[in-house]
This record gives sequence, C-alpha cells and structure tokens, in this order.
Amino acid sequence: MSIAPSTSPFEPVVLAFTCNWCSYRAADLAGTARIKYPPSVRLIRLMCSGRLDPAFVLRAFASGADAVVMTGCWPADCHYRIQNVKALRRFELLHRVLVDLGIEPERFQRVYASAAEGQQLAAAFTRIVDEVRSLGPLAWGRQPGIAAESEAPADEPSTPALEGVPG
Amino acid sequence: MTRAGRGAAAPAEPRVGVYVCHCGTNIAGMVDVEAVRDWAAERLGPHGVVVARDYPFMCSSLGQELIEQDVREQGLNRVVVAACSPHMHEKTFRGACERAGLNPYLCELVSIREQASWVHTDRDAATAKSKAIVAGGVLRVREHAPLEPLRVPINEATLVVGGGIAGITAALEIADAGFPVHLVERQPSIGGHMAQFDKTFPTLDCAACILTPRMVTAGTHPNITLHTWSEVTEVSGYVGNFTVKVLHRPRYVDTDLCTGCGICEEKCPARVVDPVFEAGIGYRKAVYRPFPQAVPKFPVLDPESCIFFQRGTCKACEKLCPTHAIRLDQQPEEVTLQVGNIVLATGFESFDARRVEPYGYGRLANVFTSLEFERMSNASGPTGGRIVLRDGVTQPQTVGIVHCVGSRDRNFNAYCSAICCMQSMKFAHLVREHTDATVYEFYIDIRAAGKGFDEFYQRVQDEGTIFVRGRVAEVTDVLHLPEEAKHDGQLIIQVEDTLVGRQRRIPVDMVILSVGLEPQPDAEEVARRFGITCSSEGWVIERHPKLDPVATMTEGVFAAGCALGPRDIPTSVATGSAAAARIIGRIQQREMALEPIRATVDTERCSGCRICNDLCPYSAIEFDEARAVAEVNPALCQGCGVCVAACPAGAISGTGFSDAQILGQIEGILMSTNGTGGSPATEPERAVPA
Amino acid sequence: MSGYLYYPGCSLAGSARAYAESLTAVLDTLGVRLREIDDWNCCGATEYLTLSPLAGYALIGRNLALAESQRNGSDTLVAPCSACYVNLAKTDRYMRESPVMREQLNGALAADGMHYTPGAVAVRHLLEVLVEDIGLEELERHVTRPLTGLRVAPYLGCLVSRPDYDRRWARREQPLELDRLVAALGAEVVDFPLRTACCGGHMTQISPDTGFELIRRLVEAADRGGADLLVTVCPMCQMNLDAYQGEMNHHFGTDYRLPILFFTQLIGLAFNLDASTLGIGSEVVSARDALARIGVEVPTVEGEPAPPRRAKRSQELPMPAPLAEGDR
Amino acid sequence: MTAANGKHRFAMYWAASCGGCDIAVLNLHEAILDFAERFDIVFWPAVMDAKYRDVEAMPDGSIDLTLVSGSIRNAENAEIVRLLRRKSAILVAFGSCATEGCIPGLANLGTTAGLLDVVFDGPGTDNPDHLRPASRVAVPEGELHLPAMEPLVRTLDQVVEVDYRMPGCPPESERIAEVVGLLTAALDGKAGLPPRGSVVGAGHSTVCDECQRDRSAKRISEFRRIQQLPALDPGLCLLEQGLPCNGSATRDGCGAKCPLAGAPCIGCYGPADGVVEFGARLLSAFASVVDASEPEEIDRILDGLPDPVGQFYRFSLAGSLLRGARAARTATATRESAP
Repeated sequence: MSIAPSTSPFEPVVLAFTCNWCSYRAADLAGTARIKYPPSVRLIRLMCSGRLDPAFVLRAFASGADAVVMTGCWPADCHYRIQNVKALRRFELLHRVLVDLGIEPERFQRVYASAAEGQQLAAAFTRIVDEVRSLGPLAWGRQPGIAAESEAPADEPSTPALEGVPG
Repeated sequence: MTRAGRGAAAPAEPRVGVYVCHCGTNIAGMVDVEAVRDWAAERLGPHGVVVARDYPFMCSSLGQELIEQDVREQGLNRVVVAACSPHMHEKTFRGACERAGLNPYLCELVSIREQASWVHTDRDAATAKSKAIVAGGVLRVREHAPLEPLRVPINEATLVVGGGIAGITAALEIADAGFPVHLVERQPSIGGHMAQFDKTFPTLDCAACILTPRMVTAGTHPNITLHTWSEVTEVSGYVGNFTVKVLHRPRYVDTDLCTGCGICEEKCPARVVDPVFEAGIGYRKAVYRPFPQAVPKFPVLDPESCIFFQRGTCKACEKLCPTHAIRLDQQPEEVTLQVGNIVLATGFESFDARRVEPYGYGRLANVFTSLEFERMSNASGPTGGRIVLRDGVTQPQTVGIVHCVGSRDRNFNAYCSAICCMQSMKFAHLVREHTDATVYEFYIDIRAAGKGFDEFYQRVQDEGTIFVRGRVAEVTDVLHLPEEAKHDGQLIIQVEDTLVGRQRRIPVDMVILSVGLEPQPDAEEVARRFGITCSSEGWVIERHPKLDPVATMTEGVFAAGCALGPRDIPTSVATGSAAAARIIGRIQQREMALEPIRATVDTERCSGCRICNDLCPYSAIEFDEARAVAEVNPALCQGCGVCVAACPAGAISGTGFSDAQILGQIEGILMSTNGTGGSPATEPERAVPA
Repeated sequence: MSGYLYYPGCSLAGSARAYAESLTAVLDTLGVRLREIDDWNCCGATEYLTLSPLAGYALIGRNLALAESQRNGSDTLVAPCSACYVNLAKTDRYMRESPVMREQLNGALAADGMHYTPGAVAVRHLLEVLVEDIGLEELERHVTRPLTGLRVAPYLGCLVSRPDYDRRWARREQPLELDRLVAALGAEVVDFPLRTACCGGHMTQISPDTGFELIRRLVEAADRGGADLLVTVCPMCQMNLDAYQGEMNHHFGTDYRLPILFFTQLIGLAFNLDASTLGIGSEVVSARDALARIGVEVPTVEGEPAPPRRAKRSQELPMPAPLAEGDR
Repeated sequence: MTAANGKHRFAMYWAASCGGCDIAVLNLHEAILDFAERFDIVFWPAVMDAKYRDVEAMPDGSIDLTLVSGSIRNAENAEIVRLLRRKSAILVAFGSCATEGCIPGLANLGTTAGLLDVVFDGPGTDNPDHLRPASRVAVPEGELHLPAMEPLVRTLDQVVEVDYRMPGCPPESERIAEVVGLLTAALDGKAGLPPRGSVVGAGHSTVCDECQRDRSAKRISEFRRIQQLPALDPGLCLLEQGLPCNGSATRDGCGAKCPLAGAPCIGCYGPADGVVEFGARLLSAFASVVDASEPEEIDRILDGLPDPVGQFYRFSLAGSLLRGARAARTATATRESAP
C-alpha cells in the first residue's frame, strides 16, 4: 500500500549498518555539523561492522530496502583491532551471493568512515542514493506473477501487523 | 521458517512507552514531533506501545520525571526515547528508568536529531524517517532483556605517555593525589618543546623559569617513575587493567653510579649537529644531556655519532668518568607495567619547512624556521641569544616573518596551527628587543583570541613591526633587474599585499618561517597501539569535542596537550589537569561499570565445529576439548559480535545487540511510515494528549 | 619494451630538430619503439584555445582520436614537447570530467567519422616515460661515458609539472625528476631554483623587455649556480634561452654564454653516441667549450663530489639537510 | 479420528518431488508391517491407486496423519495440499522439498518460461514447432486441461500451515521410524504431541556434533574440490582440508553419514533451530575463516567457490528470504528487452 504512485519520483530506501566507534560517530558528526544527505538513508548501529550478520542484509532486502550499506572503520583502524577484516571477508562473499540471487551489485556497498569523516560519510550516502535511484526500486516481491505468494498464510516472515514493503 | 530470533525471551508482554523530544527547535524545527507521537501511539500499538508523548526537552528533569511517572503508573516495561544520539544522552534516560525501578537496559534511545532533523531539509521526509526510526526502536526494545553492568576493578597506577608540559602536568596531579604514575618519554629528558623556548607569549615570561621547577618535581616525586629514552611497545587489556610493555633504550650509562657531573660530555670528542633539541642550528656531543636542566640529570650516549660505536676506538668517556658509570655494553630492557588508566600526551612535531619549496628553506641560508629562531633567541642556545644570520656573525637589518607555513594551506594542512600568530609576534618583539632590525609580519589573518593576546598584538604594532596582509608566494635570491640590483645578497619576499591590492617584493636579510604543528609522524601507529582513533590528519579524536574533550573512544585512555590538536601552553596544561582529574575520580571509585555487551555460547547447541575459535583478537573464545564445545570468557570479551555473526549453528548470542533486537529494528525501520492507514490527521486511539 | 604512440608536434619537425634526432638516437639505444601516429595535426598551441575553444579542443581531440584508433596494444601517447603534452593531457582530462565536453567534441569529431573515448590513451611527457617507465637504473646501465665534472642546470619550464592533472609529479613546485636523471648520467646538478620558472614564452615577440628579463633570470641563476650548461625538456624553452641569449646580453650589457641543450642530447652523450647524431652543433650558443670538459680532459672515473664553493667559517650555523626522497 | 478398525488414518502426497521420500518411508523394512498394522492408508499415490475425489469426500480433519513431500510447483500441487490440509489433523512437511524447496526450488534462479525453453527447446529435444505445454488445449474431443505452472516454486508452509517439519533429502529411515512412533503414541494418547511448528526427526545442533573427524581452529587459504586434493586425510575435518563442507551449519540427525564417508555435507537437513537464513549462516561461517585480509587475496580464495548460491542455497532457496529475487529480475529484464 505504500508503493509510491508511478508519477512521483522514486526515492529508494537505503539501510546503512554503522559501527559504534567510527561510522556511527561520523553520522553523529554529520548531524552536529548540519551536513545534509538524503532522508532515505536509515541507520542501524552495531558495535562493529564484524557484527553484521549476512542474515541482516538479506532480511533488509526482503523487508523492502532498496540498498544496504555496510559502513565501518578503515582497514587497520578497527576499534576491535582486526574485526573489520572479518566484515570485509563476509562482505565479499555475500556480495557474490547477492549478485547471483539477482540483486544488482550497487545495491550492496561498503563505505569506510572514521569518526571524523562526517562529511565523507554524508557524501557517500548521497552518491549511493543517487546510484540506487537510477537503478529503480528493488521491489522484487511485487513483480507480476511473483506476488502469488501473497496468499501465503501467517507463517510469512513479516508479521501481519506490519505493513508490506515500503519504497 | 519461523521468525524466532535468538535473543533472550521477553519477560512479560511488552508495554512500551514512546517519548519524542522536541529538543527545543533542534528536532521540532524539522520534524513534526506531534505527528511522530500520534503515529507511534496508533500504528505501533499492536507492537506494544501503550503510551506516546512528546515534550520540549526530554532530557530536562521534568522530561525524565514524565518517563518515571509512566513507568510507575502505567506499568511500562520498555521505554523508547526519540531524541539525540545515544552517545549524548543514553545514560540520562537509562538513569530515569532505573530510578523508576525499571532495568536500565530496557530503555532504547533513538536519534531523530543527528539522524533526521539536523541532516535533512524536507520536513515531511524527516518526519517520515523519524517515524521509521521510532518504529525501529520499538521493535528493537521489545526484544531487550534486563542486563546488569559488568564491574571491573581499577588499578591505581597510571601511565602517562609523553613528558612535555601536558604530560608532566597530568603526572604531577595524579601523583599529588597519592597514586602511582609511570611517565614515559622518548627523549633523554622530560620537558618537551617548552624546554626549547626562550620566552612564552603573551606575558614573555621565561619558559625555563616556569618549566624547570615542575620538571624537577616530577623527577623527584615519590609517586612518579620516569621512563625516559623509552617507548611503549605494546598495550593489552582494558580499562582498569592494562598491561603495558615499555622499552628502555640503552643510555650506556649506569644511572645508579652517574652523578650527572658532565665530564663525559665535556671530554667527548664527537661533536654533531643536534637536530632535536637545538632544532638543527646547534651542536651536541655523542654523549650528552640535551640541556643543562635536563631531568633526569643522566646523559645518554648516541651510538650513531659515537666514535667508539662507529670505529671501535675512543672510550674517552669510559676512561674519564670519575664514578665509572659508562656502560658501553648496555642492552635494551623491556619492562612490563600494570596500569588502570593511560594519558596520551604525545605532543606534536613541527611542520618540515623544506616541503614548501618556494620558501627556499634548506637552500637559502638565511631562511630559518620558528624552532631554529626559538633556539637562536634563547640565551642558552647556540648563539647565546644573539640574533644573527647563518654566518653566525651578521646582525640582520630587516627580518621577514612568514605566518601559516604548512598551515591553512590545502597543499599541506588545512587547519590553523593555533599558536603561530602569537609565536610570530613574539619573534617580532624579540628581534626588536635584540636588534634594530625592521621587522615585517606576513599574515593571512591575525588570530589573537586568548587572554592578553590582542593586547600583545597592539604592543607589537606599537613597537613598529610592519604587518603585511598576504600569503607569501616566494622567497628568492633571484633578482629582478634593474630595480633590484642593489639587493644582491639579500632575500626577496614576493607577496600580494591584499590591503593595498598589489604585488610587492620586499628585500630582507633574514626570513623566519612560522611553521605549523603536525601530529607526531607515528601518530597513527601509536593510536593503533593504544586502540584509539585519529582524525585523517593524525590528531587524537576526543570522545566528544566539546563535552568530553580529554577522553578518547576507548575507555581508560585519555589524551592531553597537542596530541589532541594544535594548542598553546595554557590549554595543554588545562587538558593535562583535566585528564588527571578524570583518572583520579575513577581510581577513587575503585571499580567501574562497563556496558554488558558480551557474547555467550549455548553449549547445548554448539556442535564444536570450531569456526569461531580463531576469530577473537582478545582470545576470549576457549575450546573445551573434553566437551567439544566453545565457550566465551566474559572477562576478555569486548562485545564486537564477530563470533555471533560467524556461528553456523546459531549457538552464539550477543547481549545488547542480539539477532532478535537487530532484526526487530530492521523490520521497524523498514515499516511503511507514509501509508494511508496511519494518517496522523485522525485522532489516535491510544494517544495520551500531552 | 612495448612500443609507445608518439606525437612529435611541429617543433620537432622544425626548430627543435636536434631534440627529434637525439631522442630517436637515445630511444634506439634503449630499444624503445615509438610509433608516430599517422596523420597528426597541430596540437593547438595556445592560440586556438583562446580564439575558439570548441574548435581548439576539437583540433586536439582529433590527435587523441587518431591515437586511440591506432592504439594496437600501446596505450601511452608520448609527447616530447611540453606544450603538446599539456594540450593533449588537458583535453583528455576535460573530456573525462565533463560529459558536455565529451559530447561536444565527439560531436565535432563525428563530422570526420572519428571518436575519442576519454582515458583511452594516457598522455605522458617523454621525461616522465624515461624516468618512470624505463627507469634511471636502465639509463645508468647504458651510460658508457659518465658526464663526470659537467655541471648542469636542470630546467623543466612551466608546463610539464603544472597543472599536473593526474598527480604524476611528487613535488609540483620543484620536481626533481630531471635532477635525478642528470645525476644518473654522472653529471653534477647545480643549485638552480628556477626549475619551473617562465622562459619568456611568446614575450620575446610581444614585449621583448619582459622576455629578456625572464631569460636573464634563468641564465643568471644557472650561472650563479656555476652551471656549464642548462638542459631543457621543451622546444620553446630551448629556443628562447638559446636563440635570444645574445639579444638579452645586448639588452643588459652582459656576456653570458650558457649553452642550452635538450636533455636527450645529454643522455646521448652519456651513452657515448656520436655528437653529430644528437644534433649537437645546431645550438646558437655553442656547447663546444662546455662539452670539452667531458670525454677529453676529465677522466671517466667516479669522482668525489665537488667541494663547496665557499669556505666554512667557524661561527657559521649549520644548514638543514636537503629534503630526502620520500620525506613527507 | 480413528477408523472403525482401530487404525489411524494415514495419507502421503508427493508434490514436486522425486519420490525419494516415499521410498525412504518404504525403506522402514520390517517396520513397514507394524506401520500397516497401526495405520489405514487412505491416500498415497506413490504406492497405491487413489482418487482426489475420494479425498474430497472425506470429512474435514478425518485423516490423522498426512505426510507431504515435494515442493509446490504447479496449480495441482497447491490445490491438493490445500485439500489435504483441510482433511488432515496433523500435516507434516516431509523432506527437504516440502520444508525448504530443495532441488526443485533452484528453478527460482530463472523464470518458468526460461525453464520451459530449456526443457522443450534444449539441444536434446526435437520440437520443430516449438510447442509448449498449455493449461488449456482445444482438441476435437473437447478442451484438455493441464495444471498451470506457478511462477515460483514454493515450500509447503508458503501455501498451507504445517504442523511439523521433518528435514532431509530424504529423511533417514531411522528418523522416520522414530517420528512415526512418536506420533502414533501421541495419537494413541500415550504421549503428548511435540510443540506445534517444531522440527521433528532431527537434532538441535549441527552435523559436526555427530561427525567424528578431528577438528581444530579453522583458517582456510584455499577452497578445493575433492579431486583436487592430493589425498584425502581420512581423519581430518573436511572443511579444514579445503572442501566446502556444509556440516557446520546443517542440522544434525542424519548421523553425519556423508562427511564420515569422505563426502562434504551438502546441507540437506537444513538449518539448526531458530536460524533466520540457512544460506547466511553458511556463508558467514565460511567467510569468517577465510585466511586473508587484503581484498585481492580474499577474492582469490573465494574464487574457489565458483557457485556460491549452489553451495549455500542448494536446498533452501525456495524458502529463503530472497527466494524470488532472481526470477523477478530475470522476468523484468526479459520484459524490458521484449519489443
């Protein structure tokens, strides 16, 4: 019910996972410094990009995100010493899987941002939103024919009280 | 597949209260907070929201009381506050919940200020996003479980890294409070840059006169252990309980026997340029104390310049030492220290003026750096305080002082070095005091914002110093004919005088480059060693630039002085004291509470696959061979969550950031916020009007 | 060594024939193959761009399009003339950056059925190719007559390192690549702060007084540094300093006789190539006396560095060491 | 409901299935006789003749136990499972196809049209008129009907509610015997039913729990196929030998038969309890132990997994979070490129 009418321009929903120590603080800094980026970017705080479970990314896409961004500390600057490397390994493999599952590569990106890089983080968000806007909505759940699943019973992952997919 | 997450089950049916803060107009100016409140009450009702309110300042005592009252009267067992960043006020609202008898970890603070009102310009979009953020918080907090903070004991000892004025100040404050301090300094003596200076601005009091008493006190304080000529090589552990390895480089002097008489230095035949203390314009011996008031008083022997180490013969110092204190076979020694807190006062390094090639430093003899001039003007420096050209004899008749060398320059450092206006004007005064020279100051802007600073600016102007507003393009010895023929042998400063709006070429005898301040070249490596973060330039990042300016992101590691960024002596001292005060407070608490964000293994479900075993940089994951299961040692776990995300069996869960919490937040954030059903125009059923 | 696409430019076919001859001789010795792009036209110099930008850039773009279509495995386009180099590099850069420019120029080129894909070729100056690709070690390997004792002022001119679109020069204000090359040939590099100063350009035609003063500064600075000769990497610089040196002397009443050679001529001498194949002798200010210092009087052994020209006085304060390669 | 003869009423249906699950049930050996003693088989197309209309005639909820194997591929599958759901007291998603989609579910990596192209116009097919099956075909005798293929292969629980899930491709016969015993006891009133919705006939940990191979802390510098190994170490963990073994994330219960025989686990028993996405668990585990820090080196090691979706989603694609993404994207691309 939230699908924008075809006449209004498409505004993607981008979910960005942030690291408590670097990119989340960079986002705070962007706020403090009133640096603007598109409102379609929504943040989730993790303690480390290494906490990013691939299931979170898949869930986000399944629940309506048009793109997912993994943000974290620069290589060798991890608050937890080397855990962003594990995040990088998962990112690389998950990226391959997502592409094979039919998600365009631009829809899953990674961005490095230290706590001081509010400006850079905002710029990266803006760039990603632009890229995804030109790709159009992901919206695979509403493809003609695919929507046959809507008759599925209550066991569907999204609870009935939740609305369908935004975007 | 079921939606069951892996987090702890909620104790009772969630009853969630949502509190939307206006933050004055900070939030309300860009977000329709009433709409967010009404939407939460109506649309999140099925998810357990029983009360939703808005309030001008949730963090005020009245705002907090509102939450406390609802928890008590409405039986709330979950609270979501939509306000600022959790890094700002998470503690505040957790405290409010705790006062009302609710476990503080059942409160979630979501940021609609830093993440919405401050970064967006479209009110409708910012409001819709705020709703999504609130929904994320509500669906997340449903999955929260009550937690108890982890308590760690605080070791009384403190490590201070860097023996400049900031480090000395921090060490003295902590030591005076009765707690042990290890003060580590890379150079042979403590004192730092301040010991090199002659006068300090704007009062012109003698740097040595005010610094050396403090150095002596630090050197003799019963609670301070000095580790000079030493470096920290390894840091492990966490707040309250750090283990630090310090490498003592060999001094080649037995400090138990040495009396500091100076005979070795006097008799040493090797004389080399001293690039450190004398800034390259003076000499020292191979065995030396950088300056007479050095603390400790013991010399060090530099094997790079020592004739014995280079050619195998000499040993003049060994032969002539009256107490036989020279030890040419001394080896490096590593000591291990246990400390509870750390202060990084690692200071700065001067910008290398050779990098600004148009200014000719290193090529043109009579171009000097500010640090060279500091030594030259110092009565105990290489010229005995005489202001002379590079020939060591001639007094300059005209001196040009160039501001912002390497600072406010996108080719080098974009930032202002904070001290260089004032030091440049101090130089002008000193030149005028010692010579009859005409002095030019070439500046971009004069930044004299400190106490007594602008008065000093007026004074230097009154003394006759000529101020030229413009960035110097070039310092050259190439003359333009015919008009410059008479200036052969002088230097020409080419500058656009922006006040008169034309190019000028000003001949001078001497140029002083007021160089900027840069982080230590190994700042990033040091930051990594101490587990903190640096800005892209290399300055230590504060926990909060205004409200927490001496703490770092890492618990137990503080910073002071120029390690945080360019600053003058009073501010360096202030930050040293501030770091000390923070640490003394902690030591007196004896223990400290840490966020209980930890991983745990459900050993029933662990199959012993050993995927996780090698993933923890803190070695918190142990494998029990007998039971063939992995276990997490909570004392070592730092809560990053890498193993939680790695466990193929889903047997590892993480408190505070469980799968269920994060998946809930994802669902909430992606919930439709602009659909037709939740039009804020309709009167919400459950809304409690404010 | 793979081949390079080669854009000679008009000077090398005219006033700077010595440059063309010497670079051919040197690259032959090094076994580097140059493939001259077929049907090249004027690089645009400076005039076209000021009169009609689109026509000017299209003129340059035609050369790039030719280079692209004749790539055949080589993707580096070498220009020995600094002005050609900057014009070609600038056009490629602008087309990469500006979709409008890309469209307009390719629209113009389409009139002749041509097209240029921005970035298809990397435009580089001959000096950079010699120092970065071939490398000083390789050059040194071919040095059979080290130029020991020859004091050389290395002069780049204003265009090579500026505006440096692709950040190829580590130190744009005072690039040291030519210094290192000259040193690798065994010659002594003199203190010459005006590496990137102006040679006078067209001022010799428009405002001779200004042109002469600009030439004087360069010649005077090289002379003050004690140079036997000055090497350039640019035909315009060579012509101004060489051909107008006499008039400049006349204007100021001075008597400088500073030979101006192309750096490739110097390399050829160090490779012990015959002076006649290097175009030596075609210069206006004769290099005969300067070159007599090498190969004849000076023994070809590694000599101690020349002593400083001024005696050290006891009270003199020490000077900072020069900035080493790789320092921040 | 118990039949007049004291037996429980049993049904088993195969949707898009290879029939292996039916064989696994028959593979109970002598126990099948006990089974026949305890149950009246009212509907089981794989072993006996039956008519849908007979089932339609049964009272709702009158079948005590129904096992459904196979995924939902066409309209007939969907119709029959809805019918059986209505008629059954206990409906079990039986085997990997019904629980997760299994191999038929991999069809979701393409479109139905693409699938038909391969089958009816592939190199091995002689079909000069390029005929395709149609759901309605007019012939002289009248109109013929074929069940229409659905755009996506679905798992059973995406179509009807299921009471229990029993994983495996096929479920191991011992586990079947256990489950049948358990449910029989419950139907007899001698034991309680397991919680509705739970997984039966499997363990609560993963295959490594049952695998006897030696394991140590893992670091993988190369993924290899078994024929690329110089020699298979008979006692060492297969993953540590570089073989992409899915055992660490796959629910136990099979007895770790494959890895113990030297063949990497392919994951047919699905994920452990509470796991959100099986493929995510596997890929996260594999990636976590890749022994590299630089992107290039990570890439090189990951190149050893040439078909990551095949590796991680071989059995679970139709039940996964992004189950329809690729089919949808392919369909869109086809539509957009069509004139």
